Amino acid sequence: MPILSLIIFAPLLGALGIAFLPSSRPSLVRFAALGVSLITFVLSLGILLGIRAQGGEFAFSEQLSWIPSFGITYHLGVDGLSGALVVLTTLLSWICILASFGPIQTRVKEYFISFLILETGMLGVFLSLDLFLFYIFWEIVLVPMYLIIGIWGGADRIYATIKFVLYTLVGSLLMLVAILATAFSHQAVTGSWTGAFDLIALRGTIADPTLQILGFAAFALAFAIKVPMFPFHTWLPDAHVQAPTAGSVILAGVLLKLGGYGFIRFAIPLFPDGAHLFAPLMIALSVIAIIYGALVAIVQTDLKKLIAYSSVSHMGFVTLGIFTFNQQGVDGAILQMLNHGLITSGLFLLVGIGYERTHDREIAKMGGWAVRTPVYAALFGFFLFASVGLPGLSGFAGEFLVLLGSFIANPMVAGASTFVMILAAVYLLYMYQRVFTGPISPFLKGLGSHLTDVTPTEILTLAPLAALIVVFGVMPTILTGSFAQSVQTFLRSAISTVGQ
Amino acid sequence: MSGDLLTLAPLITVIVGAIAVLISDMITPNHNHAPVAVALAALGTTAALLINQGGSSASALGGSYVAGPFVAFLGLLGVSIVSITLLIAPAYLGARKYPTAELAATLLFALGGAILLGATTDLVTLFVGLELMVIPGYILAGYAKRDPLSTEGAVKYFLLGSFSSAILLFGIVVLWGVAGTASLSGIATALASGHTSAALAVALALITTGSAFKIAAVPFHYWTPDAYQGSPTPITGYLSVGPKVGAFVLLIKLFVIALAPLAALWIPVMVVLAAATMTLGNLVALTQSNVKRMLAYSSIAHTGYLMVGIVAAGAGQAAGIAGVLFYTAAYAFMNLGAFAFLTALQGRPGATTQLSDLAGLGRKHPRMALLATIFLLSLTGIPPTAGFFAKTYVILAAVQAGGPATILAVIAVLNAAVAAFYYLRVIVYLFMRDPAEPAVQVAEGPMLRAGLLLAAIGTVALGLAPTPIIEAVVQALAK
Amino acid sequence: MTPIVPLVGAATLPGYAPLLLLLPLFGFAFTAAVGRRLGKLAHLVPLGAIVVTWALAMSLAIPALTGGLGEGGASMPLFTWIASGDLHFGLGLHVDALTGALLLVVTTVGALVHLYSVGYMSHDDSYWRFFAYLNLFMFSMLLLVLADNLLVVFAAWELVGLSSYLLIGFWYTKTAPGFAAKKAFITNRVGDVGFILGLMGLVVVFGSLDIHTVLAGVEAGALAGPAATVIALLIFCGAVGKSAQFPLHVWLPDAMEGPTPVSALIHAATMVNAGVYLVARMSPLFAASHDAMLIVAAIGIFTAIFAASIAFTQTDIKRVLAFSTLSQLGYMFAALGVGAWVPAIFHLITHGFFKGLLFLGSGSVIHAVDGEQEMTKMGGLWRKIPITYATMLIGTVAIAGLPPLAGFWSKDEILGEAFKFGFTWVWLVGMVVAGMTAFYMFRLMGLTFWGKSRVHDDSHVHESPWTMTLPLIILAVPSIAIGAALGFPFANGILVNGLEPIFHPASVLLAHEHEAWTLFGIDGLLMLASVTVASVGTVIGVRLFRADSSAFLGRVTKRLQPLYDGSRNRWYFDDLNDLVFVRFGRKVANALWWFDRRVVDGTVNGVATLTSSGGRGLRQIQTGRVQNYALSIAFGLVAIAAAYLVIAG
Amino acid sequence: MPLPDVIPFIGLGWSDVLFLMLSGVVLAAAFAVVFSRDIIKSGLFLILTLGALAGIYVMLGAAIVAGAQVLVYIGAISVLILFAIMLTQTKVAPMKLAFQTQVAPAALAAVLLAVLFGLAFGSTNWGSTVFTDTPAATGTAPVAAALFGPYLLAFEIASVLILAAVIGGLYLAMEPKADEVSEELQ
Amino acid sequence: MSQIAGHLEPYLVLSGMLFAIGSFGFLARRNAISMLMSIELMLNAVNLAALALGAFIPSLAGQGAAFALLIIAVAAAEATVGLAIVIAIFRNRKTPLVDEYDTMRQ
Repeated sequence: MPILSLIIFAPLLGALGIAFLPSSRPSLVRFAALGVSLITFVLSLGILLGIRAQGGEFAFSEQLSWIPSFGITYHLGVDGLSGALVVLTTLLSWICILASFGPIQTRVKEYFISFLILETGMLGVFLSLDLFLFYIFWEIVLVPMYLIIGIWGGADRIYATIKFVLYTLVGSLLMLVAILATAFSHQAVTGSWTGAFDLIALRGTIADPTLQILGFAAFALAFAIKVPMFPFHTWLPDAHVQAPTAGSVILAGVLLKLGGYGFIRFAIPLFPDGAHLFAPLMIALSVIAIIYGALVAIVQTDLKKLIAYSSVSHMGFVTLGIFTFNQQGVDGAILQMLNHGLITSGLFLLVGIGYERTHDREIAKMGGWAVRTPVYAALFGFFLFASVGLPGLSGFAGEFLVLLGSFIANPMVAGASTFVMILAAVYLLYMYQRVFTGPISPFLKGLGSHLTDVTPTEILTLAPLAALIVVFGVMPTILTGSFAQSVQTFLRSAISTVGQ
Repeated sequence: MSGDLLTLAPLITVIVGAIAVLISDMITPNHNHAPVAVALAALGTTAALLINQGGSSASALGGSYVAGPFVAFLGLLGVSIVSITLLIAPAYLGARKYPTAELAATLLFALGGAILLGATTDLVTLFVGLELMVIPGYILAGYAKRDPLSTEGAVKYFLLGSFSSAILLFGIVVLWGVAGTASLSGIATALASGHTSAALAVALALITTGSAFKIAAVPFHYWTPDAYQGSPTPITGYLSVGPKVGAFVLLIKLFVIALAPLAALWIPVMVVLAAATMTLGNLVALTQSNVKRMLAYSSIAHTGYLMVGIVAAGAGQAAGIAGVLFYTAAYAFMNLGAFAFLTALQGRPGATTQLSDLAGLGRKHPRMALLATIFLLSLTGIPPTAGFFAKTYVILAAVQAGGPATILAVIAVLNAAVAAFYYLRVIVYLFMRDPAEPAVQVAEGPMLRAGLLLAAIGTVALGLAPTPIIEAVVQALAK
Repeated sequence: MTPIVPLVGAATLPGYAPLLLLLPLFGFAFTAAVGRRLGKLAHLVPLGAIVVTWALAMSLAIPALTGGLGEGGASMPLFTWIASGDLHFGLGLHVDALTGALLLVVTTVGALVHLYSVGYMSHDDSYWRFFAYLNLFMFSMLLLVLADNLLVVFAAWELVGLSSYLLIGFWYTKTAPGFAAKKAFITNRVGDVGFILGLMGLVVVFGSLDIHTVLAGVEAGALAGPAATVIALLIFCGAVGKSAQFPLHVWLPDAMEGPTPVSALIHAATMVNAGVYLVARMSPLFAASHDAMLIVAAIGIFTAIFAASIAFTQTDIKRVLAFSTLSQLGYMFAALGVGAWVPAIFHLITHGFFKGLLFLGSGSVIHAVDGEQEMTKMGGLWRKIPITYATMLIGTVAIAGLPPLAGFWSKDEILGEAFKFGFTWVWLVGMVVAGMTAFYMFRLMGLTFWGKSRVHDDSHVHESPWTMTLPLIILAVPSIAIGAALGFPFANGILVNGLEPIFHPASVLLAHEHEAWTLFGIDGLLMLASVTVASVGTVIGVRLFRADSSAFLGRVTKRLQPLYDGSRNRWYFDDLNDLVFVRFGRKVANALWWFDRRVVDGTVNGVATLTSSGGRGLRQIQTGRVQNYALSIAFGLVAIAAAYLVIAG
Repeated sequence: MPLPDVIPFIGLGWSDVLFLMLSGVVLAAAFAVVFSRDIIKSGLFLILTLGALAGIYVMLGAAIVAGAQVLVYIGAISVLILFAIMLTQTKVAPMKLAFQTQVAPAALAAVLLAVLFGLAFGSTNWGSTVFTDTPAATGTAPVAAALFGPYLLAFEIASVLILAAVIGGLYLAMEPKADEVSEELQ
Repeated sequence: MSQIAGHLEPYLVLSGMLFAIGSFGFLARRNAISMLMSIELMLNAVNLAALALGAFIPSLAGQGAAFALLIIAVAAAEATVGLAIVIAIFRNRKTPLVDEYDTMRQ
């Protein structure tokens, strides 16, 4: 039974179904979408359990001939790494859909359709083992996101969404050229197109040094823009600020991870030599991103922008860890991806919840919020400290392992990056103090009874995240264990430099 | 002889069909649908005959006409182009009191020219076929004869067109003389020595210029924006794909087959032209506020992408031609679709095609907007649409060819990113702006809907399951 | 998850040991969840949890101190927390004499503060929240002292920081606490950066952070030279932050914005000692680097005199106590720095009790004069609140170091050892500080209790309820007796015998040889000296503040105006920080923000603008005139022909 | 007595003289076509050019083409052109209106082309494949052979082409019917 | 015996000249019909070249004439359409001067 295809296309089928529902009954649409995403979530949990049982590097593999004349196949497979990310995706998807019940009141049907298509795209990226297939899903993700930001976004949404799409497109198109070049070089070497686009067949076979360098450069650009790495990050704050809450959540929670995943799954295993050549640069950029993002976050005046820049800083840890090429670094990077997915999503949800009441995100206008809505303030505090990297919450393990990995690679790098521990505390606590503590601000006072505390639904969206943050904070070994094998494979492919 | 007739059957059917259309119009004048119906019948027959020929290749008239998969592919493509045009045109022309009979007849003649172009094996017939395909274009451009813009476009198109025809013809004649034969393959063998006299060089220059004009490559592109903008929208749709496909067949015949020995000479020039073409097309399209004119410039950009395939083919990559053929098919459907959409917007005489007219269409006419989105995404090259595979195919060929072709490929993808901006901007207007007042009234009607649907199906099918076409293309070249 | 091998030869802890952590944790979770609904009964569960914890802790601490658990103490592995490749960081418990000493202070003072808070916080409407936080703190603190893995210690380190943040900022509707809490957390983070980097260094060297593995490695000499110094100092950074040593001391005085019980528990008796505990725990590591030891001693003794000099002139009763805490912690670090490990821990214990007492006392005073903290608005309170007065007096005498109260024993040992180990400068400064301590403490007593009342309306000044006075009375007992109980007979007391084995490796590394303790020898003299200094300070203090002698004080201050201002303004250190870090840092951040928008994003938008303007430019060549078009065709033809002729040659 | 095949004094063959005269006429008339202010005149000069060319065709042994030239071009096209001139001449275009503003660059382009062709065709060595004597006066037979041999299809299609052109031309040139509203700019 | 008329080059050069003159007329004249005439000149130049080559190159014997006839036919067709278009636009614009047909630009 092609369970992976089922998972990927379940949301799409759901979207098709919803297309036939009457727009006049939004609540019906909402619950249909929620149902679809929940089913997908359950299915994905199913595979997560199945991965261990199935042997081999990739479980539940499916491979069908698709464009035989170029050896392009429909090849899916899941391992610990992609499994974890898939579940993160499906989880955040239903959370986002639930969180959109309130905020999205216009063109409800179109919204949920785009959202489900988006989910299909993201799942496809994580599960594809064929470069061509991967690229297609990679691009598909753009379209619904483009619409979600552009239609349901804020005042300056059009600038933001076009910037987002064009920026991503530039990178990915060059990646397409690299993919084709890779495939052709394979064909030229082996004399047949068979497996020319197949990740598993290609790994460790690309000997041409120029291709190693240029290919990696092209892939890396695409992924660096997605992550985003400094200096390709400026689309992120705009996109986050303009996107609707769920958009920001999925953007921070999953889309950024596509970049990190791309590095681990494709860029480095395919082009180890190129990767090693560029590693110093990538590490330098990561360190810059870590410190720079945090420093810039300090002076942000918009809650979403602040969290956006904190994402730049946090994702810096991901790339830093990946390019240490050692167990700790990579383990940490993956942990960081998942945890950032949980924590930052939570923060964006919370900002959205606040926005629902205040219709404003200007930090300066806030103050003493906790007086009115203690529970909200407490939840915010929880996610905030998770983001600060408090041990016992999930943020810590990832950051520590990345730092440890980089320390093993080069203590100076670790030394520099560790300072973000201070900066993170500075910008987050400074923000929290200005927004939640002290006497209540006139603006919030002015809202009077509109400034209600969180509703049960909203708690329902946050609770799973909070729970996981605690669980993974106390027992990160659950995760590290689940993707240990993937990391091993990655490290092996990362060091195996062909032609030497 | 009967075998010859059978081989020539599609061509004959088309021409007979054209005449039949005129006769039917004489029988039932002022009836807009009869001619279209007759034409569609003729097209159906042609399609059947072409499919029947698709399997094996047969030659007629002492080998001056070779039917086979290649012709079948082109013929069917042409048939679908003409059919879609015929389906969408009446809504527009009817509203403006223009007849459809002449349109149908002219289109059929042009289709005949295209088929001949694909099937011929010698320079002379090639030229005549080209003219048969092009001259109807002048007529069509001026089809709205009471509309100053249409006639202006027609004049520009005609004057420049015949100017370039003369240039091309001069080149052909000199080449014919230098090679001492009219047969394309003969020319290739004659030039195999690779020695180039001055006369040959000049002939090559004349031919390059002439054919570069026909495909609207920079700096020979000027006629396109004006002719496209002036022509009645559905006809613009046809002009932007039909003659272009034909022109690229011309390029394949002349450069890839006949002038292959001189590839070292013309590839550098092609590379420069291609780069200039796609860049200029995209950059200027960025600045257009009239969607019709924007699409005109974008068609120039697409010419550039197609030339990438020609360059790769010249460098000896079969995938180059295959890429060009696939691209033409994809481009035909998506661009016709886009123009069909504009046609629908111009149900009322005088309705313009400014971006602002599209604002908020997504709310008023979601289905129409959705179709438009599909075409635009395909033009942008977003998977899984035809446009994506088309681009990928030519880029793959270029990458294979290596050298300057690869650089061209990179330029092409960067251009695609630029192009994304203006295509997506249309989507912005469709969905992200508030509806324009007064709202555009969208033309309805089964034929229009059928045309749109046909284009959409083509665009999506080539995207979701490109394999059959790719196989067909690859087979078409295996001869 | 591979289980961690317990230390060879170490006994296993009794099965209930984890309860030490679980009870407070449960107390926190329960109260956080439902406390809000329990109203004034919210304290029951947390208080109960802590009392039981105290009992359990005692049942471990006493045998630990008296060698009941054997040399290496007892351990209990729980589970692997973080694992990556062959690196495993496990959570396990370990109890030995050192832990015991800490357990003694932490749980005892903890329990009493809980009890005290029942009264002190009774009027606060988020009563429940306070107790939840307190339990969270107790959990974190116990984890800190019980953990057998440095990474877990670090985790607890951060968690105590969190609870301290929450408790300092408890009254969040006021502005000041928010600032103070943030300041505390961030300042601590500065130290923690060093700490975690040090830990990474240890991982690289030993491939583990299991305390015993690390220490065993150090003892085996696997780490020495500059590496040792660097790692030791990095870890010391953590201690400096948590124990508020110079230059990271700035957060502690502000932390007094928190409710007084918090100040007593966290910022006097327990959390601030964590740094001392850490250095003591890692004694071999520090002993392995002479330079590191020197720096520890220097920073310690400097903080001692620095803080004391500030305490002279402060008028907020809690601030005085805060600075005296800094000063006393300075003593402890000085002791550690000179290698006087046992005295350091000894002072930690005694100080924990009497400083806890003093803070709770001050709380009781503040409670009495409804919220007033300025000593200038007090005075003559001894009649109104006798119990508070008596107990605080005991505390003062104890901290002043007058025999036979607790402070005397520990402080004297520190100074004595410092002298005997040849750190005369430490000893000298220490003596001075001892005098100063006595002086400013009696100044505090004088301004608060003696002389005539300056309370604007002292009609309803009242003694606190029993829940508050009882802890005072209970704490008075150890303040008087614990010194003798643990420290007598000299150099051979329970504590010495208990802790000696733990610090033996470090002492070996330092090559300290212990000659017998001689009452009628050097030790006696040193003792005499310190007692004398303390007494002098006391006498002056009492003399000046017994009766009102403000006129004289005024003259003195006028003569020493700059010094006075400097001390009063904490030697302008906070202003310096504000300038360097806050203002300058903000400038840097703003500059980068500008860079981000103008340069980085500017480039992106610039490319876009360039493209579109290019388009507008090219657009112009479409003139609409057919013959211009034809002309370009003609010239194009010529150009192409030329190109061909050139290429063809 | 037969004429000497080389003219005395100038040493050119009769055919040479004839060729030079004809080509002189062709070029001169062609210049007149493109330069004469009065469009009617240029129309007439066009006819002259075509006539002279017909002569050269005869020299090249293509009498049949010359015939076609006279019939189709001079007989049909030119007349058509003159007819069109009549139709479209509102006023006799004053001379300054005859030429484009871009006449100078146009001249440059034309000269460049002329030079290009001159050099290219002059310099090219056509090798031994070429008759070196006066072209054989080929009759109509080979022409027919070619037209109904390899170029049969082209020939047929040419007729179709003309049919298409006529239909289109009719449509475009026809006066709009009364009921057909003329519409505003697009 | 003839030095000029007996060689291919003079004919080709003549046709080149004629072509150049025609193109000048096309580029320089403002009147649509003049341009049309220029095109006819160019096509005739081509015709000349075709005949010359046909006459002088053995392998093309006889084909030149055929080619030329076809070209004439094509030219006729072009002229027909062209004149019709000119008439049509004259009806709209009331002027044959092409440089006034510049409503559509940029």
